Amino acid sequence: MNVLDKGINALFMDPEPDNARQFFAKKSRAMTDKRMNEKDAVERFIPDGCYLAIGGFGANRIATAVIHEILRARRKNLGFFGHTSTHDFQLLCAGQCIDRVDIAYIIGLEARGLSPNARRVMESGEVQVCEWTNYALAARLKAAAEGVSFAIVRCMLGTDTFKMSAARVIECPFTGKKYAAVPAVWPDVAIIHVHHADIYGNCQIRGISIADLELARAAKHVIITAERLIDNTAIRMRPTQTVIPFYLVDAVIEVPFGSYPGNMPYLYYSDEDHLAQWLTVEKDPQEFKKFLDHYIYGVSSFEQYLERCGGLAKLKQLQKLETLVDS
Amino acid sequence: MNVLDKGINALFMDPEPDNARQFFAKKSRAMTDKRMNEKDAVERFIPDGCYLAIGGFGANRIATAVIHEILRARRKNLGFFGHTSTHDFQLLCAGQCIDRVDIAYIIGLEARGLSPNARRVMESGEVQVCEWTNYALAARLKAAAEGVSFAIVRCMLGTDTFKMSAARVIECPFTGKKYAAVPAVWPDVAIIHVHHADIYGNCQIRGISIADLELARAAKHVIITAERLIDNTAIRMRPTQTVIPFYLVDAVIEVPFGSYPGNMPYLYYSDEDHLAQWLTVEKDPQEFKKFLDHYIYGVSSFEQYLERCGGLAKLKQLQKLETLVDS
Amino acid sequence: MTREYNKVEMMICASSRYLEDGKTVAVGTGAPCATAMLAQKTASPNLVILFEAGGLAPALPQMPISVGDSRTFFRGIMAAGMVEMMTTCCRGLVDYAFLGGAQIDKYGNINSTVIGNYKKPKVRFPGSGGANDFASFCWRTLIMTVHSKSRFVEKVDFVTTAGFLTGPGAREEAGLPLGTGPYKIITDLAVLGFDEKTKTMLIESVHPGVEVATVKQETGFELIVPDFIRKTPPPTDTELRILRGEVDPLRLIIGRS
Amino acid sequence: MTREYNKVEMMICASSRYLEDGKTVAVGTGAPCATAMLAQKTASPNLVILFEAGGLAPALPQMPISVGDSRTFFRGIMAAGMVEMMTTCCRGLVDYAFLGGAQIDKYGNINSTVIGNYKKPKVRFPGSGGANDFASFCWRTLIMTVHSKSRFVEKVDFVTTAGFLTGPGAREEAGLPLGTGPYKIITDLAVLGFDEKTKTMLIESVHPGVEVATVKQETGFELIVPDFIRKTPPPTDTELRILRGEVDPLRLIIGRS
Repeated sequence: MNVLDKGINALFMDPEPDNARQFFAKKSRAMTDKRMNEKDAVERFIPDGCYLAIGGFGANRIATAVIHEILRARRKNLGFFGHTSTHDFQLLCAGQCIDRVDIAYIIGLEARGLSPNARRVMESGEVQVCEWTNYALAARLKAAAEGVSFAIVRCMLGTDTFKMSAARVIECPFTGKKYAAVPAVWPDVAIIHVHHADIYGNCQIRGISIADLELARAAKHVIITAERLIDNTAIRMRPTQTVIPFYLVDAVIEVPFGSYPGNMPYLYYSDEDHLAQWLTVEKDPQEFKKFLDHYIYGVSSFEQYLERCGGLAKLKQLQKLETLVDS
Repeated sequence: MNVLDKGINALFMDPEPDNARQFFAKKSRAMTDKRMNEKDAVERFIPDGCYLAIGGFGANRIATAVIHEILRARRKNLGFFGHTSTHDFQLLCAGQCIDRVDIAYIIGLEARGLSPNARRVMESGEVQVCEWTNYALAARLKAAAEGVSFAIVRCMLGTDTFKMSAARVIECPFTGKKYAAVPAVWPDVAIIHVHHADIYGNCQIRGISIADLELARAAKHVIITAERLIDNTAIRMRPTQTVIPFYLVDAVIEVPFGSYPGNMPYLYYSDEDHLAQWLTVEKDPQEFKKFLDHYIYGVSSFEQYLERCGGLAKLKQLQKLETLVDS
Repeated sequence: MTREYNKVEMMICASSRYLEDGKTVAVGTGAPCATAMLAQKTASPNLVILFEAGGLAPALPQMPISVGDSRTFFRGIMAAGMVEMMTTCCRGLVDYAFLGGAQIDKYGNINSTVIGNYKKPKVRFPGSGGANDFASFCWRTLIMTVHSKSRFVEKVDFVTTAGFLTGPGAREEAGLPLGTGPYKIITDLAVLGFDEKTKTMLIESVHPGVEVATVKQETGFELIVPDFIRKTPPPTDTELRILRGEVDPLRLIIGRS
Repeated sequence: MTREYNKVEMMICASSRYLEDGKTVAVGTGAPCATAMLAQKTASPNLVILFEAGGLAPALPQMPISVGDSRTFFRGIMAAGMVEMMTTCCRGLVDYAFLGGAQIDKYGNINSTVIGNYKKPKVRFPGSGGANDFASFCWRTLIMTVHSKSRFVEKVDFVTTAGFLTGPGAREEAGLPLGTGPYKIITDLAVLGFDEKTKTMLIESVHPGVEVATVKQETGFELIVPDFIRKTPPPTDTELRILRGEVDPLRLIIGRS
């Protein structure tokens, strides 16, 4: 294969599909009860040094409970898949959990501004980086989900984003057209928050799916947090709505309000006050440490975190702010 | 690009994405009322010689009404995208409408047996052929839907199916792994039967989608037949269920029982008697001609065809045979 | 008691025992589908069945006539599409492909495209459909076919679907996923496997009442005949009762014998 | 009557006029989204807005805070995913990309990655997100940014997103889709376009009260100054009323001026 140009950064993960197949050959297809708590899920599926991806879109439909548990378990040297990662990335930076990151969008919280601490971490040089775009990263997951070692995209070409990536320029064997070939990525583990799941891991998502369907298929292990567990019969009555089938899933955790302080479509809007507080408190390392102790390290469960954030009164208020509700 | 091996058959369609983009640049994105009848749709979007693809899976969720109209309009020299085409292919052979076909599965009607007439046509040498597999054809649509000129697959390799295709073997720029590169195909027109559509062409499908989502995105023109038209408000209340957005669609036709004699999930099962009759009558050219005159050429509408097939009584019976119904 | 059963019933029952509980299988139309249903209703209730058109793990109420009809996702886990199903296979998540075929050679290559010359065929068949895909992607391919010299040939007229191609290393060299290939051929006479070294067909077991000589005679190429050849256990009462009563009460498949 | 308006209001109103009715636009967070909302509520009710996370053509009830929040598909036509949105752009179905940026050069290349050396950056920004994708795929890229010498630079520190790269033919040579590229840059001082031949930036119109000399002075590279430079029409009463009353009543965007 003629490679016309290549990005100079190092690839964090093996793009060899036959190695991934070897893993999936052994993964159980049994439809067993996969319920467990966040602690056990992190203990079993997120060891130090593994490569992690988080579903949703920054502060929308994110699996906050498991991320908090990663911090409490003091995980270190994680690799991270950073496609529009906002509050999730901010959390992992707060916990000093990561040492390498594939970047499309980090540090920022979109219209809310930039995270001072995440920025500090990324400017420190402590974290190894590789640049991509949101679509390039989605395409890398898609390639893995399709069981092949690369995908071709028409973005990145001609830019420094390409130069600082690990992509390669190839030509179409039919048209001679140039493409950026992006390598498949099979994350070691993905955490995805969904609306409904049964105890086996069959999942339904309402609204946009972002890159989560590709992610669930690419990841070697999948941890699901769900707003609500539903019966398998309910899944089987609406098979068109199943977007993640059970055999991809390793752990199922019921976490109502699990995307808090992020938005969960049809259920509750993001807590902008809490997210703004993060951006303020991060400016002062002393204050920030206290803040993290109070909200994350000093609590033993996600429920307790929700209590400290304002409990039911706050959650009811966020439900009211969600304009997207059922007809 | 090093091409290690290539299939010897000719490509029927141009895989150049920038040519397809030129077409799509000019395609209207206006949300206008696209209702018309089968006659007008065939007149406007299916000229002699164009390359046609049909949604569904052979005798499941097919757009029979438009196919009949193609026969009545005496369309000739059509190219055809033959991925598990059963009754639809049989119809086009009956009408002598096609002169070239990309093949994955033709002639057969699955467990029902083979079509004597379609077989005669394909053994006659009148039709130019190119071999593929079902996934290879789906991947060709997917590449087009993604706006690129090829996709890579791990099927076809090493076989005569590859030799008699227009695929090419290339190597992965990261792993050296071999792949069959399959060229994108942008059909001139696709006909897809769905459960619900609004007048603008926003569509919902219940149950399996086969390769129709890729097809709707790949085709330059899309004709939708729908069991039922629904209001745009209903689409907007359930945007998660929209699988084909309006800007892909050129024509919307409401055709209740539109997949008859095929199966329509949740609504009616296939008419096995009628399909068996086809296989019998095809053996005798004389009888076959009479049969076609009676059921297709001699009727002026799909309703009239349904009447001749047994009308409401027959349709009620097929509704009863459908085990998959709403809870 | 002597049980009465026909050849198709024998093939289906023998095949179904290879579909272990908790495994995944991609099936084609007809007998393979009936076999998977039988397996589910006997030893393998948690066998996950995939259909190429998008149906996943249905509670099959009746035999589908098409691998894309509504029965293939009746109370299923998921109703998806072809790309979903095929990529699931390509990712290495599907243990078995279960296919039929018109012609087969000693390397397990299957022809379902043409008999005779490709350009001027004596008989044109449907083509690959999803067979080539399944046999390329799934870990082990099971093939059910009637045993005769015209089907078991030295060289198939057209390799629609890859077996071991030209022998050891050929699949890998072609680029097919590592560690895949044909596993068992279940005919109305015998169960055939493959020799680890030569990748050519051998007799594993002969069905009740069948002589090894007959199997050799009905095969158009040299079969490996090991010293020890098992007898295929006949269909059990339970298997036959379920096959006839629940899987194929209309005898659409088993009536073809 | 003299209308009062601030710089952000001027930029948004001027930009919104480029978003024609019946066209498609892919928008980023913040001001671009507010602009598309304003266009919809004024001259372009049938403007189709796409969000990279999957939202399509919503009846935006309020400004989204995130391009992935639930407002982006409130009463939308479709709630899909990122691949769907990006491939729709790549297929050539999306007319406009509408972006912001930290630095821009005369060829319209955008930097949103780092200021300073890449390995030891003075400032690290979020990176491309979907900006590089949109600007690669969509037919015309609109960019809204504040006008200053530190932003309009001879050479951006990092080309995050492709403009015309190094000049005529460079996009095509790199493999980007033919016929695409930056279209207009809307700043708080002027609207800038590109010279057909050199693919470098020129002044198209200056905003009310702005001197051409000021635009040149605030630009860190040589701008093409045509003989005839139009005046950008100021925001109309209707535009301002809708922008302030319906699009951004909380002044999240327009309050930043």
